[in-house]
Amino acid sequence: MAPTPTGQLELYTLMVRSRAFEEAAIALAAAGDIPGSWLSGVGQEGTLGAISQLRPDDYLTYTHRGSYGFIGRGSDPKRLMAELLGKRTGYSKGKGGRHIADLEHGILGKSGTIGAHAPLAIGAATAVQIRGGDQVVMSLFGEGTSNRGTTHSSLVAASVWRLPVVWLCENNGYMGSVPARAYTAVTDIADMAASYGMPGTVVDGNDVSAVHQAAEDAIDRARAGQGPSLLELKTFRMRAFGESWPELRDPAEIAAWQERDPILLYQRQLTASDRLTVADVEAIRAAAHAEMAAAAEFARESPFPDPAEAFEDLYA
Amino acid sequence: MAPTPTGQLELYTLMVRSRAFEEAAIALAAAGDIPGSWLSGVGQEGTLGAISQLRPDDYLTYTHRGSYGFIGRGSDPKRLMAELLGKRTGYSKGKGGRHIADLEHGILGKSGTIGAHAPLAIGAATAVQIRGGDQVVMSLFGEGTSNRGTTHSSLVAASVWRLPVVWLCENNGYMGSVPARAYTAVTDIADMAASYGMPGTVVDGNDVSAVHQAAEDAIDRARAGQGPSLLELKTFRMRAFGESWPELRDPAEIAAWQERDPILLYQRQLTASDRLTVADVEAIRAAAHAEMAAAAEFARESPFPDPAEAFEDLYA
Amino acid sequence: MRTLTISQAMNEALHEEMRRDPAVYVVGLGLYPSDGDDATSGLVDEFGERRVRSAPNDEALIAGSAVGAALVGMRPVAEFYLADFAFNALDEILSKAGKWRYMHGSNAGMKLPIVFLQGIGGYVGAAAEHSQSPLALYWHSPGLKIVAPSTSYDAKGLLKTAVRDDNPVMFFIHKFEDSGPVPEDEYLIPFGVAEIRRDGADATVVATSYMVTLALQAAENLADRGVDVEVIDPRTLEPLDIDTIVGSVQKTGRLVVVDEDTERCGVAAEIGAQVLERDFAALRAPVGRVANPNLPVPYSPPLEEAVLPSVAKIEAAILATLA
Amino acid sequence: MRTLTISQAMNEALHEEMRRDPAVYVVGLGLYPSDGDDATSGLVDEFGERRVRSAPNDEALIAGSAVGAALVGMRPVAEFYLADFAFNALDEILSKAGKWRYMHGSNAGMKLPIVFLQGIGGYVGAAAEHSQSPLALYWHSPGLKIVAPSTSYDAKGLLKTAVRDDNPVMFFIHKFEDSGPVPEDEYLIPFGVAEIRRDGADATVVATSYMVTLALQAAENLADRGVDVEVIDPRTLEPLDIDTIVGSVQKTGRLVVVDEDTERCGVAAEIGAQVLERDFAALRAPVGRVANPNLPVPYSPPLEEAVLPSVAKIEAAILATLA
Ligand SMILES: Cc1ncc(C[n+]2csc(CCOP(=O)(O)OP(=O)(O)O)c2C)c(N)n1
Ligand SMILES: Cc1ncc(C[n+]2csc(CCOP(=O)(O)OP(=O)(O)O)c2C)c(N)n1
Ligand SMILES: [Mg+2]
Ligand SMILES: [Mg+2]
Repeated sequence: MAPTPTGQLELYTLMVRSRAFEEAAIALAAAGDIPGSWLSGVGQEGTLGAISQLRPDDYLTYTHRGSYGFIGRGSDPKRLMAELLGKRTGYSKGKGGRHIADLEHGILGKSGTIGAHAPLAIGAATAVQIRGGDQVVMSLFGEGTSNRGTTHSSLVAASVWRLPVVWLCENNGYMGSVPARAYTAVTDIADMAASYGMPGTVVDGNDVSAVHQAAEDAIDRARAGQGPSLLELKTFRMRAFGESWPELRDPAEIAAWQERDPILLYQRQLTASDRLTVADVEAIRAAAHAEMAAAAEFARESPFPDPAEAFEDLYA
Repeated sequence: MAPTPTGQLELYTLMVRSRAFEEAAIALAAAGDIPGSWLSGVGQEGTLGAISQLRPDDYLTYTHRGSYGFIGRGSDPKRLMAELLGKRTGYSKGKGGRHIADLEHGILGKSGTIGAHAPLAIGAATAVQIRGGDQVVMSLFGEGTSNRGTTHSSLVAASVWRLPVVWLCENNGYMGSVPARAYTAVTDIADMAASYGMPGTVVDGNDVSAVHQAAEDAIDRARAGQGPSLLELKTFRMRAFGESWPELRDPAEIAAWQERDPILLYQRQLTASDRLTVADVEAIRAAAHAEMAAAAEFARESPFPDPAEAFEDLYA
Repeated sequence: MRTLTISQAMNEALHEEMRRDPAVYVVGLGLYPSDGDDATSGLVDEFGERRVRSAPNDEALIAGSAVGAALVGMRPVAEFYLADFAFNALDEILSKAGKWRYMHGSNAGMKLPIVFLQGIGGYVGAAAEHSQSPLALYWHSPGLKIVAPSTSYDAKGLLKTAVRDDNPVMFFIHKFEDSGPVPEDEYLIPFGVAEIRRDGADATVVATSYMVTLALQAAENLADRGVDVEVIDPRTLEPLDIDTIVGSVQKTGRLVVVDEDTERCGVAAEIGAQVLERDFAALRAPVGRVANPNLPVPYSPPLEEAVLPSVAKIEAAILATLA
Repeated sequence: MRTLTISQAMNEALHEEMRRDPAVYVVGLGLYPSDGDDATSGLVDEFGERRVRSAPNDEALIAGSAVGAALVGMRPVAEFYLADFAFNALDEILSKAGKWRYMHGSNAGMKLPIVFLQGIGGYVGAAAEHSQSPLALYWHSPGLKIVAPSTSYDAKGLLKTAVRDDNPVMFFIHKFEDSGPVPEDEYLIPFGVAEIRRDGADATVVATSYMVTLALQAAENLADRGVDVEVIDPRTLEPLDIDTIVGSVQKTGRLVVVDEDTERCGVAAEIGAQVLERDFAALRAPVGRVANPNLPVPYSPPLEEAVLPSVAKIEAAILATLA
């Protein structure tokens, strides 16, 4: 089912806000304000069609890339940005950098090793099942990460234990600058679902309405106790692997995907159906940029942690 | 293609010799002569239909279970048995116990952790490919081990690198005493092949002729540079998980499989087609038992290593 | 008082804790149906397959799932059978369980109450990949508590504490399991409190797990020869009761540490360093390290004996500190 | 003489060794196309995709495949980018590479000529899971050689030796890479030979990799204050040139070990223990351990500085041994 008109505006706004966050983070990285680095998610905001449908008490496991998971769940951009700058006001009090958890919004943390999130998702789903709840766990991974052993064993466990997991593979066609054909055995990661006896669906990841539709089915299924599904979102990352990495992909390929920018596509859909006016677009964008500028400002002005704080937080 | 008449007799003889080795090892274990333990392969000798077709210069990676891989490749039963008894004359000079390598026969070693053989097979196949040879790597794993992440990533690598590997899953329906439905997402492990874009075939693992046929195709394919295949041999282990473990499976199920003993089935096929007489059967069995009794005797009479030898063999 | 094996004592602890707290569950291999009289036997009958979860065979999955469940409020007990197998889960244990709370700034009060149960030890002809005792590997890494009981009494009381601890706990049980008295009444044993297993004036021996049994035997043998050995069992390495150890060394002037793990960068080197940092003058001889001389554990009995600590080697090391 | 970065020096070593021996090949992540000026840049252009193999992203696969290839006569160089990621391959590295030869009794002359290349180190805001320096983890485990060069010259000569060694070698390169002179002519540097980076009479500092740079700076600073520090770079921990270290300590009576890894069961504890075992009388003060105080590496610069070794901390530790 398509989102309600309000829902459509909200989804569009989330996408624009995520993009604005990315742009602010990219600018901070370029200015040398981020001690580590930022792995941008620009171009992959179509995934919000899935994430935005989670209930507040659902869980999300997130990858190394982008901010839309956090924005989509309602995390505070100020605290996100402060963390990137290593400030005490950040989600990890400056200890994690881009490795951020927001447990209040059910985001379990960001791993430094790819593929480590999948078993975490199994654990959260196990908890739901033991407690007899109807929460859903959404778990993101890249097509490169589909090769990790943990992805495999977690998909097995989700299936044999019939866990409420929605697996979301964001296939952006590259691992670093290596094209997917060099490391994936199948063209469609969704085909892997056959190994696990779960439904596998290929979705145009840049068409947020299509993502919304496919995710709705998978979420319903999981919530109803009918087990896991695998959705593959075909998408593209518009920035280099990370902000401090060179871009080595073909500029023509990048330009072609520019035409399929998920925000642009949705904007066209919504303006065509009169859900959105040019003025709306402008207002939403302006508000988002103001919000993220304020977040950057907050981050910049926040204090660094005191060295003594390094000795806190190891044990509960 | 079925083996030649001589080939059939040879294959049958290998099966009987493997079984005789197992029985001798089981007796030694019962007598307390084996310091560690023995994980018997009785009932799974049908796999010899595949192993026996390897060329002397091919490679095999082996699991934790049974002796037929070694017997099938031409390893020396005396040295195998001596190793089980921790004797200096063993394949590992008493250092490994049931963890045995026989590099002269292309057997790369036995791992203490299940699933670790699959990447080894990738490495051996990589070597073949780099050298431009036409050797084949056969790699065994149990259906329980199909869940290990290393199995997955190795099957991916075999596929994307188009390596000459024949994957052989011996599906004996149990991991310890846990039935497969508790840990495998699919009924047929061969279905996993879809995830890797390689052929996957289910074979009656106790019908050695069927195994022979299916393996021949897979070996030919690998040798011709057409890439890996996955064969699933449905079989059953007739002994408990290990000789020092209790048997917790249903006796009725065990009894039913007794009727499908791979040696018995092949014997019936061969006697029906007059390849084998009752006298042959007796002679082959007697020779095998004499051979393995001599191996056990050799092992028992061999000296233990000197304590000082513990300090050798770490570095080359 | 009744006598229980360490496994039986642990089994009782798990039953009690699972009854007490519905957030406690067990996940691992070979739990269902139980293969014998071990720490997890019978749990599935009482608590069902959801809370006693036999997993697909991938240790990274088991460990990582425990972390995920702990993050949302559960108290998993992850069972690996042997510590050797947990090597497949070291990213999950070292970098997820051990560091997740810290690296996320203890976000929203993040807790990681996980018990990682593992078998350790040699002496049974299990060879290189089924005989390891990797205590130092985990002690070296931040964020993990380390428990290695030597008696049934301690195993029960420490396991109950481990289940209630809000941090990841590596809980090591030796294959060579002792039996001992265990009271019927509930009790817990706090982490970080060493037990002096034998008083002595001439030399201090520190040992955990099965090494305590060997050390006590060595002490008895030396007593016959007029050497009076104190044997200290720290019970937990993290936290470590270094005060008790230093106090003893200040009395005896001699220290021998027995550790089944490989010697290099091991438990003995660390305890020796800490003692010297606390009181450089206390030691009158170098620390005796009785440990595996940096070899994989071999299979054959005479080789295994050559590599692993023994009563004779402990005696020799004690005498060397007195020479 | 021309000046090269450590990566450039290693790159040259790999080119030379791959030309010399067709059994040498490279497997890892992000090798093709190269992402920049690193140790593996350009190799694929000269040697092709079969010998410069960009792998599916699974470190256990990469490490295990290197073991398999080595068993059949190849000489793999397995590249992990960061040591942190290799935690996913610890069963393969510790229990296959490290123990396979021993546990199989060196069957048929089994050799395991593998180089495991890994980046280590902090100081760049990379946080807990991208900043580790797990030298002690590997040194603790049997069967692995450990190399951690501090200069471009050493990096090239040691890498060539590593490729030709018939055993698994853990080769660690710090993120903070130095440049230095590298001769055009071929040379190799043997394992187990320490380099005295600075002569001194008052205290001995042992350091590897980037810690050597910090230690030399500390020594210079203290020289201004009349303290004469000797700085020893063992270059390889396994094998360790303990003779040179003991000789120096016998002269100075003081020892400080600098190690970026966590302190507990670390390199400093081990070197301290070995020195005391060799000559209990040589030390006039406890061994100074400058290491990570058992914390994950935090992200924010002031926190990272609080946790990792620094010039100031090394100076303080040296002065403490002289107090
Ligand atoms: C275990 C591990 N290996 C390698 C890396 C380095 N790394 C970070 S992101 C990445 C690429 C992952 O590709 P993919 O899953 O397709 O995600 P994408 O970057 O395309 O979003 C790699 C190799 C890592 N972080 N962890
Ligand atoms: C990594 C690892 N985990 C657990 C074990 C213990 N273990 C040995 S064999 C085995 C069962 C494997 O099942 P399967 O692959 O079906 O082989 P089968 O025993 O049925 O022949 C297990 C769990 C191990 N050896 N290694
Ligand atoms: Mg990708
Ligand atoms: Mg099985």
